[in-house]
Amino acid sequence: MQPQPILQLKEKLADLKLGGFSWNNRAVWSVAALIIILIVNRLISPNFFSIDMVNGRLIGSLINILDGASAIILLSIGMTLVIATKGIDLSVGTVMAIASAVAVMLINQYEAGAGEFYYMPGVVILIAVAAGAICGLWNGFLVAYLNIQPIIATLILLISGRGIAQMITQGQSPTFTNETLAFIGRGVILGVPFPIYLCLAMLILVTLLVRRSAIGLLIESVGINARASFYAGINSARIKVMVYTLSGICAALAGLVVAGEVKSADPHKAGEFAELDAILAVVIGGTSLNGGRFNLFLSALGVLIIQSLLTGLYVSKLHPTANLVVKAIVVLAVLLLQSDEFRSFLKRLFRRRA
Amino acid sequence: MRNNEQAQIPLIETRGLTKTFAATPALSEVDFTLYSGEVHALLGENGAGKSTLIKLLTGVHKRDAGVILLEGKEIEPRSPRHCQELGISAVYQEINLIPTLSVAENIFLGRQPMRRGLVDMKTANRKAYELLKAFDIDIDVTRDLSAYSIAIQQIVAIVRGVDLSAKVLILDEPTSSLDRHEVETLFSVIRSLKERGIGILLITHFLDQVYEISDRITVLRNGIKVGEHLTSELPRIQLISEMLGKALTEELAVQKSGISSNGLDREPFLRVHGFARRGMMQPFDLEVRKGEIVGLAGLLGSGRTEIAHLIFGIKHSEQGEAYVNGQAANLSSPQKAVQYGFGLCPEDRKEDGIIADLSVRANIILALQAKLGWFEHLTPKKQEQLAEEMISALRIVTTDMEKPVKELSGGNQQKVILARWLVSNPEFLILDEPTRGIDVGAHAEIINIVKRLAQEGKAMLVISSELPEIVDYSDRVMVLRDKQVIAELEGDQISEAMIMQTIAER
Amino acid sequence: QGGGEGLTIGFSQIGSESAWRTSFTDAVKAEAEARGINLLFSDAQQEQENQIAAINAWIAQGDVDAIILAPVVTSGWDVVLQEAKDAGIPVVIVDRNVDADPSLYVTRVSSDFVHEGRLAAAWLVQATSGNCNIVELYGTVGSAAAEDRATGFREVIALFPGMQIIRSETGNFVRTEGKQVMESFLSAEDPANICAVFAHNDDMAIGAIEAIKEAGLVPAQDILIVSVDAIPDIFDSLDAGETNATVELSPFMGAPAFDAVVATLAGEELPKWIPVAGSLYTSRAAYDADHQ
Amino acid sequence: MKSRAFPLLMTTLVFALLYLFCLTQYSSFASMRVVCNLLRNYAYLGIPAIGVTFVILSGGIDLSPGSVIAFTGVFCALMIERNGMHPLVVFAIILVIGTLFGATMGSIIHYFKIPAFIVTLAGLFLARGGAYVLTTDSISITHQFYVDVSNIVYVFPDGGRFTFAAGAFVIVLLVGIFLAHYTRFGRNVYAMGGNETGALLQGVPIGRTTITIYALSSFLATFAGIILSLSKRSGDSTIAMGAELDIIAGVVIGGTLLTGGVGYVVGTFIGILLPGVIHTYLTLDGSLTPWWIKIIIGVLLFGFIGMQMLLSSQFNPLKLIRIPRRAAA
Ligand SMILES: Nc1ncnc2c1ncn2[C@@H]1O[C@H](COP(=O)(O)OP(=O)(O)OP(=O)(O)O)[C@@H](O)[C@H]1O
Ligand SMILES: Nc1ncnc2c1ncn2[C@@H]1O[C@H](COP(=O)(O)OP(=O)(O)OP(=O)(O)O)[C@@H](O)[C@H]1O
Ligand SMILES: [Mg+2]
Ligand SMILES: [Mg+2]
Repeated sequence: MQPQPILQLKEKLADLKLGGFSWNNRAVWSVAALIIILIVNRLISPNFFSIDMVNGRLIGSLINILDGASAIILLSIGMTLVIATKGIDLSVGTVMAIASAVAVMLINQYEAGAGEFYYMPGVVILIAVAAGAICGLWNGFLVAYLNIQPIIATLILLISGRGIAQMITQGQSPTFTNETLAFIGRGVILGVPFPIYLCLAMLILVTLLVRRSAIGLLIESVGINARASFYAGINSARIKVMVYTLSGICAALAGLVVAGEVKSADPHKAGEFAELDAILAVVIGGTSLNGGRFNLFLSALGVLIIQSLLTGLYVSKLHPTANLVVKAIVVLAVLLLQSDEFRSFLKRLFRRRA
Repeated sequence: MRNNEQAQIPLIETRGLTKTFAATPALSEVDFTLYSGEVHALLGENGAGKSTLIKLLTGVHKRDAGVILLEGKEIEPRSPRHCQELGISAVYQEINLIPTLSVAENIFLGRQPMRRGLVDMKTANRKAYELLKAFDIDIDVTRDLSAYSIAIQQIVAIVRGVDLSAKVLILDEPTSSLDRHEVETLFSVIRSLKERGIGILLITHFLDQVYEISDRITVLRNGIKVGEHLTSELPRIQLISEMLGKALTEELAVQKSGISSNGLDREPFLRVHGFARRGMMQPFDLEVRKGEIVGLAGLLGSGRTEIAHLIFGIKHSEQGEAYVNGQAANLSSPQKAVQYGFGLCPEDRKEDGIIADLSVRANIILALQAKLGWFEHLTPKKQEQLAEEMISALRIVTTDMEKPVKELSGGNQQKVILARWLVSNPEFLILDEPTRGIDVGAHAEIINIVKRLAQEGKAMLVISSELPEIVDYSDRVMVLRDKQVIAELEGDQISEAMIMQTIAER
Repeated sequence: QGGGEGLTIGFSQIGSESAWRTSFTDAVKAEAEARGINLLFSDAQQEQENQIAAINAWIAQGDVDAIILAPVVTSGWDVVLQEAKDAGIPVVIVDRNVDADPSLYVTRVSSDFVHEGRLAAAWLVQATSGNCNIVELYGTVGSAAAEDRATGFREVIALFPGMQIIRSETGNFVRTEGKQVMESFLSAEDPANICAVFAHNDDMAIGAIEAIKEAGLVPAQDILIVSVDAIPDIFDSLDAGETNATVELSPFMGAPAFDAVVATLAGEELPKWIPVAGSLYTSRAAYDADHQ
Repeated sequence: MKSRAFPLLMTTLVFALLYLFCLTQYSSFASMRVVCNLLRNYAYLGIPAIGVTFVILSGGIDLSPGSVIAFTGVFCALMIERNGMHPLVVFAIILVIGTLFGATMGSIIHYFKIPAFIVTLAGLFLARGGAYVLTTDSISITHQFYVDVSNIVYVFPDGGRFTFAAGAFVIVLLVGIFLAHYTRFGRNVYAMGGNETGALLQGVPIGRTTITIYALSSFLATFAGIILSLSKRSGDSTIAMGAELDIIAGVVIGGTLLTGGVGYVVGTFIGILLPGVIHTYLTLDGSLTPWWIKIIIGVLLFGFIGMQMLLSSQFNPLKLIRIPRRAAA
């Protein structure tokens, strides 16, 4: 490892202040971790960085990483805000399954010739997103008004939501052919897959929403000290309901992306364990599970780190049984790299050696 | 006796003690000595570095440079635990106990009495009860600490510290929430510890108390030691100018101006009738006019904070009605109270006041922003401007406004909360112990601000354990006892003696 | 039809992790209904411990006549099967294998994952004359279906030096992951170098087909595709000429299982294994012909 | 009565009500058979849950127990069956490995200030992945010692089987209660969870306690892995998948606050058994489709927590009433 260029990079990045988006120490080390992983991937697979144009579509590992990360990035947006309020949302994976099940069941009615307006593709997408919003609203209600601990409140939906999704499709994994709905997951604009645009749009939109309004500040305030926020006249319940609802909406979009990708809804496995990756990414992105300061772009960076690692595993010739061990080691290494305490520990170690 | 002390090896000695936080030099090259059997007062403005010195002594922070000697031997304080083992116990400025443990467990944390290898809570409870009894506090020690008021918590912390002290007892603003009676009890305890040869390091902003109890004084300013004196040889005026680095000017001195009797004929801004809550507060009536300062006086636990909470909607009143400007008002939550133009500076600034990880700027504009709602966003520029104004108006000591508020000294945190409410431009301000932990200079400033606000036509409700303060600025004083308003004093009736007498009457 | 009317039978199912398993559950339920059997259904959500708990609960309540168990893993059944036996409740194993002492259960009605892997490999050997670079879409690591299919497949190709697995990565039996893994294979490897895909289930194969199409290649021609399960969707792909072959994993194990229960309650001796036919199909017509 | 114990009392009460309801539906709930089944079948969750209770009380979290259980099972099976070692030796080795594993996680959490959630998530990946790497085979253990131990059982007159696993669960529970309430370590754990800075300033050895807590948690998870391997006489890398959520849910349902500092070890006992009772009920009912089973488990969980809230002081009905009022405004 050569700390020199990274430190310089750090100084350069520190100069950049992109509207509320300040590069802290952590961000620099996250970028460093991503770059290292990408370089390792390049060493494993010589054409890792190559990108080709096939049938008007860019093809290559880097595009695969972005495309593959999109669902989790969407989840991480909502998850970041939830975690910033000192909450957690375990139900995002099942909300993905519910939204995709709703969308596919409705769109198949449309394909079968049903003429009512609520079977129109555009409306179907809205309904699916609304389903996600309702799930989020429910979580928010349990957390904010019934005072149920977030992990348990969302665990309820984690368990029963899977059942609801399965009930909607009657246990089947229905496929569909509608191209409008499929576009969300596999459309291409200017060679780039549509989910990447969707992620960017959501990242920017939500960042604007929270930073150009007071919402971001109020979220952080509630997350850091709910009592003092209450004393300052903040309606923390409403803030919480909002973030869980937004998380539900993001999860629904992620569900549509996943469904569109393979033109089918899988109520059994869609989004399974996705909540863990989303949480992991948020934490790698520097948002504390104890609530407080957050940065959506850094969370997305966290997702890219995880996805690059996964893609690296895909292109490596390692047997899949080793995947988890590699993942554990890399995740730990990334976190240690970000830890000030660990770096000064290393420094002391080297000084003693020298 | 004094010569005796000089000849002795100091109990604690520091040489060249230095500490810098990020870019803030908090302490530079401080030499300090504490002898056994003395009470040594450490004085200085808010942010002078007093708490930092203590945290270096007890191993909470690592010092950058300097040596610490205990009884002539160099020590390396690793952690508060390590220091306790060395015989140094400390009561820190912010009550740093465990709210979810019982009172007794807090007192005996880490040194619980054991019986046959088991923690013996029965004995712990009995002993804790007795220790508190010595302070005239008769409470259920098996209840959670958080069930009790900040004052009780402070006494619990002191009791723990006193019981732990083997050689050195450090008290960082122990009396900030205590009323006169508790302070006297504490001082008698300190005197007996002194006789046992224990060295006591005391930090306080109450100069009366300094002269009452201390033997020697060390003054810090901006992290530098500016003086060390025998208390008996240091005139008060000189002490103040040493602390502030300038003479206490007229402007800063508390104006003994006669209170404007102007308010009394005006329409009441707030009228509360029959508010009450079971187990918390007996029914009470309250009127506050614009431009009027109403003081709440009473002993610890008499229900002053409860009144503030009921009016501000933190606790829901179970009965009665409220009128703001003559209109029926719903005061069921702080959000609503804020919309009516209320503001509250809570007594527990750490739990109820500051948002520790947010910047000074964010903390200052928070209440205004909450009042404006989600989408009426204060632009960064506007925020900076407001924060700037407040920082200079209240003389908040901070390197810059983006510093997390938790890194400010205790007194400056208190000012930030006051600033938060001033920025929101309230019509009615409730201040619960607003001068807690505030230095002499700032103390006067805050009292002047209170008065100025009243003159600007704001309605004020002020709670303070310092009677002279209450007497000084109040137009009316409500006296409480046992969760009940027992008297209302006006005009000439307002005097310390009268208040004390009212409280004592049975 | 079939018999068993009035019996109460507990059915401990692995879970509901796929559409295939739902069909399986539905088939068993439909069969029970048709026969007038009172079926107690228990969903173990992929946990062996839940299955053991369910069997224990049935033994404790004491009013089931027999138990049908679709075991989530192969080992660790001796103790609970012994308890069922002591309680006089016969147990029929379905779907997967157990390695318990055969005297502890009546019989097992199951397909054979290893055999499925072998069938897929055999077809591929034939189609490529024993020369092929294969990429493998592995199922969930550790699951019996994935491990055994991998084993069977390797057993066969090991006999042909021209056949080798050049890449193997898990897609967790899921379409999207199958697609993502295939995308990575295609960018890491020269596509011309990939001769065939062996997917541990049809869902991953369908995902892989998408990836192949996106990469501008023609599935089933440029790259051969063989997978396991025979779910309805894969036949659509076969019709469209986008995949080559699938190995059937029959969800119709209910009838033989109930037959076994009825027979054993009538005192008959049964063979310890009643295999459920699974064969390889390259067209819908062939499949339909077999399932009249 | 101490007010702190009130939520626990309510949890117990609601649990008792639920159990009574089950009893009216199925006679076997009145027998020791069901009681013993609950104890022995959920021992593998209950034992690590006691350890996780300490972790959560201290304000941390541990996601790794499920994987540690699986790793332990696979390790035992491999060492005994393929390497021919004696079970007791293997147990000693794996307990040391497990404890060190936990101590390492605790050290990383403490010294490098990395959030426990993530460190133990990495622990989850590592232990599960380690099990896969050891072997993905499902291995039966035939060693005579295993057969002997799995036959240790007290049979109640009505056929209830109180096995060694049930016994281990009860013993660990009692030791857990003792540790939590009657040792300085236990009180330090509560103090840390209540206010970590405060605990530090009052002289609680934060580092040592943190490391001990995670070591204890992993030790108990390893112990549970041994118990599970003994009671099934097998090792498999896929078992106890997702157990971490069952365990955390059990701890929290039992009244322990995830923010730390508040809770009871006994509560965890109830929290772990609650899903067991629900599953038993649904198994005996047996008429539901898989999706209805999931939905109903969720609904019952919600009902249980709702009742708990309603009956204990944590619930503030005023907050609820305010919603319509706001809507009207
Ligand atoms: N953890 C910290 N990080 C950064 N700066 C700090 C930290 N703690 C204290 N400081 C800074 O060090 C200086 C001295 O603070 P200290 O708390 O010692 O003041 P003090 O004399 O105790 O004041 P007060 O009377 O208000 O309590 C202040 O400027 C403060 O902002
Ligand atoms: N001397 C005491 N003995 C027993 N209990 C007390 C005593 N003082 C206070 N308490 C307890 O503390 C609780 C909170 O008191 P609270 O702080 O609200 O009163 P207060 O009038 O605002 O006093 P202060 O503002 O000085 O703390 C009371 O409900 C009471 O139970
Ligand atoms: Mg201080
Ligand atoms: Mg008070």
